[in-house]
Amino acid sequence: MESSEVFKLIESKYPDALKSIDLEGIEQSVTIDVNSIADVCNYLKTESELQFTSLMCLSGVDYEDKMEVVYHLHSLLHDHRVTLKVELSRDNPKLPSVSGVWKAANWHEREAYDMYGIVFDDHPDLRRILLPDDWEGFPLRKDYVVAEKYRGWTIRKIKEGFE
Amino acid sequence: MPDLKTEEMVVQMGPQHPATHGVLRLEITTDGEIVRKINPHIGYLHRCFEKHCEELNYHQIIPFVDRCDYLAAMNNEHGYVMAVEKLLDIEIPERVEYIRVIMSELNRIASHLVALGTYGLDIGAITPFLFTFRDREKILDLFEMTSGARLLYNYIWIGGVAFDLPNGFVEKCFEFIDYFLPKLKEYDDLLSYNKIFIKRTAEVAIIPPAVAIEWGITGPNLRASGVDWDLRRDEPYSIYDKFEWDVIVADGRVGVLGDSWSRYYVRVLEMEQSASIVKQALEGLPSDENVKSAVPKKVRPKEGSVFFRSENPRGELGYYIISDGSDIPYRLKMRSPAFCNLSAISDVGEGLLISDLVSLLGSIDIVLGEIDR
Amino acid sequence: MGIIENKFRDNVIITSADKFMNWARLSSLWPITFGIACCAIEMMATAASRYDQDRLGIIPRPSPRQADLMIVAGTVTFKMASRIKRLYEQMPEPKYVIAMGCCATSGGPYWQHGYHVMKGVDQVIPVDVYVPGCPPRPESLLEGFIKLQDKIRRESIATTQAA
Amino acid sequence: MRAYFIDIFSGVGSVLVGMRVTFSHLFTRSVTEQYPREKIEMFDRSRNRLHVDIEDCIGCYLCDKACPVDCIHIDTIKARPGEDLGLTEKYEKKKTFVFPKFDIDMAECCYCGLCVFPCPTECIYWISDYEFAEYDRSNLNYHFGNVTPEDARVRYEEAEKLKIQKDKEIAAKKAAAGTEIPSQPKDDSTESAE
Amino acid sequence: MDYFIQIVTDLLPGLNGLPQWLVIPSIMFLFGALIFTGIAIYSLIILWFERKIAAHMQDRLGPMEVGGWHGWLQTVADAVKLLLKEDIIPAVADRKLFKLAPYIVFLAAFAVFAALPFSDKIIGSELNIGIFYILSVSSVGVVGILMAGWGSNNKWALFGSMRSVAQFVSYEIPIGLSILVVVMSVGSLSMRDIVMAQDGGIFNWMIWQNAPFNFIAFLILFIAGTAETNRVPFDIPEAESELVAGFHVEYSGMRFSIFFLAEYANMLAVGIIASTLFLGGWQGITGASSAPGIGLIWMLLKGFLIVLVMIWFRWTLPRLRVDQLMYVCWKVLVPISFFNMVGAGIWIGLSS
Repeated sequence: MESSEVFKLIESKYPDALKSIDLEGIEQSVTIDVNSIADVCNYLKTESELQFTSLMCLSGVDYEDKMEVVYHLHSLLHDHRVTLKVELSRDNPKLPSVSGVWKAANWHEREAYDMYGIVFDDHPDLRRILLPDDWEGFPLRKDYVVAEKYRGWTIRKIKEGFE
Repeated sequence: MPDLKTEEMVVQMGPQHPATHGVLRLEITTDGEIVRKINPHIGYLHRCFEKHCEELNYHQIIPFVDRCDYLAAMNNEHGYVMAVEKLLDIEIPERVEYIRVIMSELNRIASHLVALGTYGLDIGAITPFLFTFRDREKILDLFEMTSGARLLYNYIWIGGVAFDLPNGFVEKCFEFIDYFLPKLKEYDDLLSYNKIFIKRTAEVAIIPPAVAIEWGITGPNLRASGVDWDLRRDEPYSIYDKFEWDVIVADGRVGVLGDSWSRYYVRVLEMEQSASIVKQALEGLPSDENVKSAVPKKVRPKEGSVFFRSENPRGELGYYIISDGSDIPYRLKMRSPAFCNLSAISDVGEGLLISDLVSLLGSIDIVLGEIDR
Repeated sequence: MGIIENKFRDNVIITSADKFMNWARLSSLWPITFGIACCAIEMMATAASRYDQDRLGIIPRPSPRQADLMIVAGTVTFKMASRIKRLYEQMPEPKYVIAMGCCATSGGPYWQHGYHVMKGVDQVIPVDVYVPGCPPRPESLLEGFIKLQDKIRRESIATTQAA
Repeated sequence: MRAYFIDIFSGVGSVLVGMRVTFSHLFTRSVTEQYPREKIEMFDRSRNRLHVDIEDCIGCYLCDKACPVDCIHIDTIKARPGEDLGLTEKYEKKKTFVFPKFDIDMAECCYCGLCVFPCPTECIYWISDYEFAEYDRSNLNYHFGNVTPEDARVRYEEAEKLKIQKDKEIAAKKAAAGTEIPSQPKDDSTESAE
Repeated sequence: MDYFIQIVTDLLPGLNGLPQWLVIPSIMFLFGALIFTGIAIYSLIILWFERKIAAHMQDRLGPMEVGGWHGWLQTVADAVKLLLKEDIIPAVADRKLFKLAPYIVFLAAFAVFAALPFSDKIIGSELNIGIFYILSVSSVGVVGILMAGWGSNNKWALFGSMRSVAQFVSYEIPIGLSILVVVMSVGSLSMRDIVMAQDGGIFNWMIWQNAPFNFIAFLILFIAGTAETNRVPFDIPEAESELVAGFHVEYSGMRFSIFFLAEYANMLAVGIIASTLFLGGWQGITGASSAPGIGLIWMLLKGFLIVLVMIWFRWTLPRLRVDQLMYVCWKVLVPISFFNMVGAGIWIGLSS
């Protein structure tokens, strides 16, 4: 069933949770309010005719003014897909974790935290997954400046004699 | 005699361990031989792929996409290139589609061969590893003949392919398929139906279908748990719907659905299916079309985002590309299949013996380049 | 390297002892099974039937204690660097290092934007032979072995190796 | 009880089947190519090492722009006004630059071949030499420049003098033209246009 | 042994003047040294042979470049290199245990050769309880491996040595039971008598005697022997892919080569025991031959053949898990060898 119908269903169930719907473009997506994302996802997963049982991808995105978390869901049973977005402030991005709904989200959220600093509350163990634990800064942010040294090794390679 | 003080021991199956298929550290708390808790540490091969995608233009990202899953570089390129083409929505010549399917399926066979060989090593049989790599060399020759490289090709471009097939490729490919199919029988004799191998892998580390879907496991591991889901058939991209082949779902021939043996054997049968796809594609290959006709000079997709998934030998490889109109992607997120397949190990691996944990790790066939990106 | 350090010019005892010991060392180089990334697959292909490094007497050994050659095959990241240092120190003394592939030689394709990539493994351990290529063909790795063997041939017990 | 015996017999049976396979392989020919003795000849497209015919290069920087890793470093000097550098052999294009520095750092190159395609005079191409392992990392950086360092220094000074001279003329013209400022002639300084 | 002493005293007449208490022990020492060099040379040859067979089984060439034709000097180079390596004893290791372990493991493998009859005259010591002595001495190896595992204070080594203790202890029983079958039909424990009983051509070899029972006993002895020497499919103590390198993970250089030597000495010992008990020891195909050298050659040939089958095992079969190892021993080998012994007993009772 088309994602627009899914959006209507979400709107009917959670009227205040829906912030905006974007239907044109290749990918139709709907923006969900921050603190009701967990219930919407739970609803999408457990609702009999929706059955979004598999979270395909959870990615963090950094725009100049806001931070965004994008959920791509897919139902194996009914074979339809939907894209949810959640907008967060840039300086302290926080949102409830969905690892309770899908276990696959556990590592994806840890990666989003590692790369963007997006904090997912009541996540089982939110710590860095890819970078070493004593790494400062969140690399994929647009305003990330690479540190000069890490434990004595120079990070940025100054091409001596080439320039 | 006071009862002996027994406590659990934390063992680091460290970044350098023959069974971890690369640089993965498993922090295992063991009670004797039985594994109580697993805490996987990844990131030892984090090569900042997504940061590179925000600095290089669409053409220049292809060599870096190869290096993510270095065992199935063609499939990675194919997925990435189709995602960008969906963003640009340009038309591709028929011959290019056929060449891409041939290359992807050959690379699937090569990647499964490595998976089988290293899995044999984990269980202790050394000879299958040498046999699978001997047969894989023949595929690498085919790849080097067309693209020039053995492992990381940069061959499938946005809108076309780098070179047309060299003359003599089609005959050599047929020759390879006729050479390869009887070899599968040899693997069966040597490893698949070997009693010790069956004892070591059947009914070991069983992943039920619900747990598989819950953890986002995809690809051969999901089909081995009995879920009949293959992107090439259920969400047909490229020209996979033109060929008849069947999706291999484990039938519990030996042991139970979802155990290590069925994960292993699904890959053996899948190689057969891939060989038949390559054969059908070679027969139907349209000729004399310029393969680089649709390659755009400057790739500047309009504003917007796309999420495209393709079937990688390890599972469902997704690309989420957000473009802001310039020739450099604003954000590229790669949903790597091995990342989700590995995340299930902390849940499935509990209660196993150490040798079974090694068998589980070998059967889910992880590649660290793709997990750490 | 011992009490007879730089005390002797080349006389017949030292040179023949050198020749014999160097011959023994170079004809049985045992690398650790220690692959990091794509170059590890080419290292396995060199061990496989078509190129067969066993012809030169090279058997991969799992434990660093029994190995005397470390092939750094793949991208060295900062999180991995301390592990490599420890592995290198665990190896018994006459030990050699081959930096296989551009990533181990100088950070390779990741030298510019790779914030987590070590720009060349020689910041961590001394390297004897650099094998370029991304990934290098099995023949290039075999040629790297031969170059290393030439280097061992020129060693002498009476003088410390040239740095 | 029956399963117990079937288990043993099928076990022994499969062990013997496996041993038959390996025994039969004792007599099949080995597929090894003994590298140092017999060197297999390369496919013509195989990408082993980059080489540049500097004589054909027209200094268009296209390969430098196409390289995803920026491992090609080119430094060009415009030819002296009167000097005629002749034509490139292949494509009869007028050569206008001299190269004090044309380095390809093979230790950073990712061997992807993106630089070979855009070259108009096809002067950068792959050669089938894969035996260039080194003891010292710096000589993995291949220099293809065709001008000796002193000659380069001489040409730099000339270019410098030329530039100062041109600036003086512009300043003089501007001073002469008084208030209205003529449009700045596009001085395509082709110093190291990175 | 007295034949050997007699040969030596003939060769060196000057020895008669020296007191007996000096001459005999020195000749015994000479015999021991001869056996030691024999084992060392044999294991160098068999190691090279194993790498060549493994290579050809895998369609590749094996050692070629070292030392001329087909790399025949390869294992010599390996041995010399191992001797030249730095000798690392981990700081946290228990030094005494760590240093002593390889020698105890080698001692166990080496002591077995004292009682093995190489030919009718060349025999270490004609014990009338030969086979009993061999069984008891070979189980000292377990202590060495346990010391190695515990001494190197490394988790993987600990796992490896725990597994090897379980394996050794449990596989002693099938070996013992299958040897009993032979001892019953021969009636004496001494190795010479066992070989003498198999005199006269290939059809009097013990393996064909009392129909199926001896053949099954031979198979069980062979399988349990592979388990004793930690060879695939029972090489769990040094399982490369699971426990990095099992109990000898912390050993480098000289000590590691002694472990290697002990493993190959053990393999040869199992080969010779199996051929003495079942394949007629130094008896040729057509019965015992008079010339002393021929017996020795026959004996080594049979031992070599059995070692070849063990090598063939290694490059075909995967590895068993620890609990399956125990299952195979206690649920399969022990009951079968027990009923086999009872059957053989009844058969001997009836036929005598």
